Amino acid sequence: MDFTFTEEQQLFRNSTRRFLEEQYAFEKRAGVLEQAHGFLESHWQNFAELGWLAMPFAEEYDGLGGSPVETMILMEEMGRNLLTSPYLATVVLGGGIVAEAGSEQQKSALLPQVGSGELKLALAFAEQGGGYDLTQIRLRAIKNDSGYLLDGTKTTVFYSVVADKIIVAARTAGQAGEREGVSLFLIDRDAAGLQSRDYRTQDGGSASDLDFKAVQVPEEALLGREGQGFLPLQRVIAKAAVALCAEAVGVMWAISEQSGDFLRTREQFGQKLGSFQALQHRLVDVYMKCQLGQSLVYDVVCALGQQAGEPFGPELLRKVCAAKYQVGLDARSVGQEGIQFHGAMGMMTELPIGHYYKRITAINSTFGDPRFHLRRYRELMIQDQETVA
Amino acid sequence: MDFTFTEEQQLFRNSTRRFLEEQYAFEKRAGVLEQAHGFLESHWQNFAELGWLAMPFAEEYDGLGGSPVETMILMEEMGRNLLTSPYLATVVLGGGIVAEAGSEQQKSALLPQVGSGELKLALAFAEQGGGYDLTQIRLRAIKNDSGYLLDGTKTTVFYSVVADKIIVAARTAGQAGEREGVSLFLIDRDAAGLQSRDYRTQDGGSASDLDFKAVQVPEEALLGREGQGFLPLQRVIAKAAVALCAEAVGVMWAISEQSGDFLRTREQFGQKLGSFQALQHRLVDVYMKCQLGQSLVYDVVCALGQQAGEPFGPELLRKVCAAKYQVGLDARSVGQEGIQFHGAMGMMTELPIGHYYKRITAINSTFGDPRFHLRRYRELMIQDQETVA
Amino acid sequence: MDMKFSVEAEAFRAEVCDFINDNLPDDIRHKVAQEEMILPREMMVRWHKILGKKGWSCPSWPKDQGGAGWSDEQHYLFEREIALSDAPRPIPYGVVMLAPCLLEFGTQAQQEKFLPGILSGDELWCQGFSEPNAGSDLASLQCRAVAEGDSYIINGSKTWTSEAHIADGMFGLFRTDSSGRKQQGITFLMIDMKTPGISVTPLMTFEGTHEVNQVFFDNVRVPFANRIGEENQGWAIAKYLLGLERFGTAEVGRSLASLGRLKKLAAALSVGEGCLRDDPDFMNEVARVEIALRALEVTEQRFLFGPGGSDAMGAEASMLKIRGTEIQQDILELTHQALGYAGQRGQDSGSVLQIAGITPEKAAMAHYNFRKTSIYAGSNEIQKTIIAKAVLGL
Amino acid sequence: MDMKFSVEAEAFRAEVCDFINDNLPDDIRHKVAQEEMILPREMMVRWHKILGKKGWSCPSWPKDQGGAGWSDEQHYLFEREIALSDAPRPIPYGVVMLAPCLLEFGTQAQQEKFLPGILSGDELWCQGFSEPNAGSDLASLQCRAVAEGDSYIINGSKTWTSEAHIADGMFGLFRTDSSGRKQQGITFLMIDMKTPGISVTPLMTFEGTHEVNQVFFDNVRVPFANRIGEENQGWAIAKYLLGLERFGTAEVGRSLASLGRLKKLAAALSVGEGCLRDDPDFMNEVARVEIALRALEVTEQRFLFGPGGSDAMGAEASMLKIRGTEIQQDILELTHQALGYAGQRGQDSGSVLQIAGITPEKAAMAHYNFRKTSIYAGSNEIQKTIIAKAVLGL
Repeated sequence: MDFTFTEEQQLFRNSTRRFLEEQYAFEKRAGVLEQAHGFLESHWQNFAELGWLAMPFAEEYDGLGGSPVETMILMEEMGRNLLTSPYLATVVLGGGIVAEAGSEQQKSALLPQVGSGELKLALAFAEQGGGYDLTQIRLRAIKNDSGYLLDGTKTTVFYSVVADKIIVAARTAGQAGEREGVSLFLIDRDAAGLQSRDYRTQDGGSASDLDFKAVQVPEEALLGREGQGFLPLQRVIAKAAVALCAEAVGVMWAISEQSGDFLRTREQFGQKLGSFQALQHRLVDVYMKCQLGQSLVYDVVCALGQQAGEPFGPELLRKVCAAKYQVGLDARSVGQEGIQFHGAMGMMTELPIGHYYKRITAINSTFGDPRFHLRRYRELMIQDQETVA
Repeated sequence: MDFTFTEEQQLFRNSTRRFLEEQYAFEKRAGVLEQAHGFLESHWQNFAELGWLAMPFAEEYDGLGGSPVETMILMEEMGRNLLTSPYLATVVLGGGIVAEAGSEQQKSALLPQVGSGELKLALAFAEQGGGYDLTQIRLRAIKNDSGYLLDGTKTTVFYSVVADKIIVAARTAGQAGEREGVSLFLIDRDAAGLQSRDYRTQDGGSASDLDFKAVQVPEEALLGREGQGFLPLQRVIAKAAVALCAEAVGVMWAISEQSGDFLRTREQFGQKLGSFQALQHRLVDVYMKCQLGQSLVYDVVCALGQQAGEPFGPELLRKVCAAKYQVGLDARSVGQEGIQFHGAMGMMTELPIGHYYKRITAINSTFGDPRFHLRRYRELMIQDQETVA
Repeated sequence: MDMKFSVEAEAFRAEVCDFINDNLPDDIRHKVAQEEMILPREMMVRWHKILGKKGWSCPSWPKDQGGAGWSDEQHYLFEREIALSDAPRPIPYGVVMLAPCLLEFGTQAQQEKFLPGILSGDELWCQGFSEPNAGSDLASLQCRAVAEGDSYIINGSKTWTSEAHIADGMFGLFRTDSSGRKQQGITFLMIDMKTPGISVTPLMTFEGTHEVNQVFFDNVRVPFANRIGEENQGWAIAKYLLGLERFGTAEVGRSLASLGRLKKLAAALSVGEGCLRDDPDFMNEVARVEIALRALEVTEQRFLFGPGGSDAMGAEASMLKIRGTEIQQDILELTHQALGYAGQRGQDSGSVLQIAGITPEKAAMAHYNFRKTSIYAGSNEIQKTIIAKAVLGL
Repeated sequence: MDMKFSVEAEAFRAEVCDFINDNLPDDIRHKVAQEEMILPREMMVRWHKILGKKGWSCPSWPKDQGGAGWSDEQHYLFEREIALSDAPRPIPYGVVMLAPCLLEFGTQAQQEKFLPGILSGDELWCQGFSEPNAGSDLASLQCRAVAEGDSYIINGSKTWTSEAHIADGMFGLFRTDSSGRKQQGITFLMIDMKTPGISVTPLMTFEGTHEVNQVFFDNVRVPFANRIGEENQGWAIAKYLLGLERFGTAEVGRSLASLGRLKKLAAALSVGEGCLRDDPDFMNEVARVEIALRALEVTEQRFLFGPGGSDAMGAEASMLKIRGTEIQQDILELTHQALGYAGQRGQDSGSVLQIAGITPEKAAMAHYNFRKTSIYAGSNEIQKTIIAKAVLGL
């Protein structure tokens, strides 16, 4: 049992934090968000140089072979500094699903480009009316002589607007609600018949709704095997959910620390706010939630590392749900407390606190909200007990 | 819209409170609970004289024709003073079901005796394994030449040990889970084949588990019409649930006030406990819960009065669930806070606080706990919306 | 005890309902139904004038000043129906706050000068109370007014001033003496916002709404005639003003309207083969908040119509504010949560998506914007301390 | 980062498991599984002696004094397996509290006189800290010890003294000087409970358990030889003692065992055609507390085995106590709730009903009894204030 980072991990954290604090200090954030897609395109190459983009990929694809611990470190630092970027979309989701589902050839062709920063990806999985259920895929891919013909819609495709290629989860067989018959396709963003409605998101990022009208793709566009896309999709979304939990923990720590600073310095009624016991105890609650959330993220991240390569068993999926539920719930309350601690200042756009809260809200409505994950945890827990009995 | 009590109601509250404060001061309670069934038999006649026992019954049965408001007043005062007695069992449940379901003859024979204190009743409805669902009745009553033959068990029959007669909800047709086929029987407590295992309850009261082994009852034992017992049962349990909510509100106010007294006088670290802001704000939460609980009880009590004689519609049942859910939940947290405010003293049997908490816990596990009532409320709410749509 | 309204009251309610249905413009109703708390000036004034024609724009005023002369029940039912129907809130600062102060403490001349503009809706006011270092602790305010000739010269600033950017006048508290207790030496002044030396800087809330401002005063001259009450006696007026809000702090009607929208949304939102209403975990939350709201509603009615009537209500009113804002926040947050991915759409996403009349990006804005309600008008912490001291004697 | 234990540690864990399985008497296991925190003396001693034969009764002591010489991981795993298996808690006052003080501050003679009885389990101790007016504010204690000849004469009382009715000795804090700061003038003494002038009055908790007592001192003579440390220097020893509890305050193992019972109960409890486990609302609660418990478990492990090891843990430990007691209370309350009507059965109802090994009246007792855990050993409010000051700098 060991909770220390390796020296390399410590160095990675330090370089990440230094870069973010210098380049993404909060004072600069509003300016960055004014860019077309809320993101400084010129920084993508910096991300590559810092090793962020190649970190999770195997060395045979020019990756750095980082473990889930490195992703956790990176996401937590991004959370602390409220970085808005296509990192999750391109590396964790896009690169992740290529690594999970792609053929040797596809991986060799794509992952080095992702790692070097040349290629940006997006993953189109959610559909309007599907809730957070990954089996709710209605977009159809019908096999024909030229490959596949795609028809349907996708919603909230993060950063597809800056992506070169989009991976689409489509149904080649079966019905919405079934795991079988889901296939993954790699398509160009400017494919004929693909219409995109791009918009900015509440947290300053970008997303798109995609409309596939008879989009013809060649057979080679299939990522992995036909009809076998669900398991890789589930794995990638689980990993991405864990990455968001790590980001949320970074956000929570930042709120806790900034609230502490505020309460220690701000005066009201001739006393420091921090001398009021009711606020003291509430900040302690916030602090405890940070610690507990950190623990659940460590728990699932270690389990992810141990299960590398193996199919995700129910025990691991439960840890994902536990983290996404508890961290989501606690981050929400930490965000609300953070605003309240800051009083009217907490509502102002000049302070980070409200922007942290918006990011927490977005995290909670991505890959399943706390309610969704508590239900899934409950179902897995009962299944487990029934299996044992 | 009028929230004032009539002069008679005010007088009734005063006389009730005076009697309880004199005769049931907390210092005397331990002695009373040492009695065989936790109750001073000699006081039953006082209860009759105070008008408690005849209050809810119609004047034609020598009752006082009191409205649900009078029952609320009485139960709230009983809660404040932690009275442990067969009042609920005999008057609200036993007398209540006779009034709801009985024939004219049965009502004329029984209710005056209940009101005068000559007759004590109990209502046997719950069965082990039935949860809080009133349709879960398995005890069978099979018609034969001599009347009915009863076989089965009942659990947690409040104060059946002191009752002269017991009203039993039995199944003359259908299956557990169905509303149809439930019949009510009035039987003597010493009927042949009826075995009783009596025990004291956590809150100082008494209850019994009853075992019916081929208990033969005459046809006249049937209370009301065969197979039509469910609706009266549901109505009486709903009214009794409201009565318990009123009692719980009395308990909550008492805890709130006693906690206030404690915090205002007790010193720690050289200050009054009540000067610590964290405790101040928590006592405010307790106070608000008392007020809100009081409101929900008023809400359902007024609705009960307005719907007298009519079948209970879904709107009224929702108000019952709302009160039993919210008051139960809040009383629980008020009780826990009350203990915590009192520190180690709060754990001592010499103080009322722990005994209030035990009563709250018993109330919450009678006629459905907060979870049960939230579920029922939710179901009724959705039904209502579907009906409108 | 009887929780039904009288036949007369029900007839009045029906009259109010009919009037709103017949007269509330759709564009205004739609904006209010999107939970926009502060409307464009034009809409506020338009609705105010519609009500004015009926004599209902300033109902709580004395009848001879243009008020409606209603009973408590009528006031209650009017505000409730207004809220339930998604009609705009009354114009807060002039009608609800300044006018009663003028009527209580103002001179005849002041009343004659200022009340007609408020009544007609042609003059809007804002409230200059909070300062950068005087929020909850209002008495710490430092913005100075120094007497010179027949006027005060004001220097300093006020902040978090709602609607200062659309107001014609500001009433507020200014420091005229620093020598005694901080509650002393505060003077209540009315200021024409066009006076030279006033500048208004927008303060944007984090979700991107412009409601509040910082107002800077650089040698702003305010005639003595614009002072209400005596110099250094402004604190008493402020306390009177802050005690005015008996009705409506619980915002029960608004919350009922919002909750109704949430329930419709849950029925309309497809999830797989069914809809969100099939999700018992979500509907438990809806049930929970509906019960909480009912408890608050009856509590408000008890406080207003219980023994002693609304006059008996003291610090208890603080609990209506606490629970009212908590419940509003709860409903609007649940609404946003219900929308899932769609709730992430930003303000400029083009409003192409509407579900059961809810525009996701507006639902997000409302969720964020309403976080202010537990902070403004005396934070909920301040309200708890008020109850602890005044009601519980701690 | 790796959350697996080493192969050696796992082997040790297996050894502990096997030992407990082979040696824990059924009657004791059953009593602990009923959530009885304080066992009859005979059971405590019997189990202590069983462990003692293996050299595990006082594992945290130095090896040459009878300790086990384990690593942090071994201590952790031992306590965890003990708890998971429903083996009794270690004898708290002698083994865990007094002995370390004797080893740190006691003389050679004191160690030789008192340690053997603690090690063997033949002498039980109780702790005389709290007084009627000194609970959370321990330094306010007033029970006086006045020097006379070669002894102190003690007058006054101690209260909420756990196990005083079964103890052979009491260690405690007594007031020897009232002139300075209240933390000064406190002396740490060991008292033979058979000394004339001591009387022990049971204090019953509200659910009817006799665990604590009030202990009265009427001219009780305690020889100087029974003083640990110098006169008036007892506060430092008390602080050392209160800082000892690093392991186990979170009670994760016990809560895991209780949670396991709750889950079995939910599966065994019939409700209509199914069982309680079919009720998603109830199972949401179980899931919620299971997740909370896992978060606490990992947090404890991080604090113990993170950078710096357990020595790096300071006021953070307070959070283990807060969350640990909250979660225990939560599980035991849910267990009681699950039982429904059956949970109303009183202590003397004859124990005829058992469901999945749970006796309803014991479940009720446990629910009530464990309300004490958020009060004792420094109430959770005190713990929060410790974190606020020491960790958050408020």
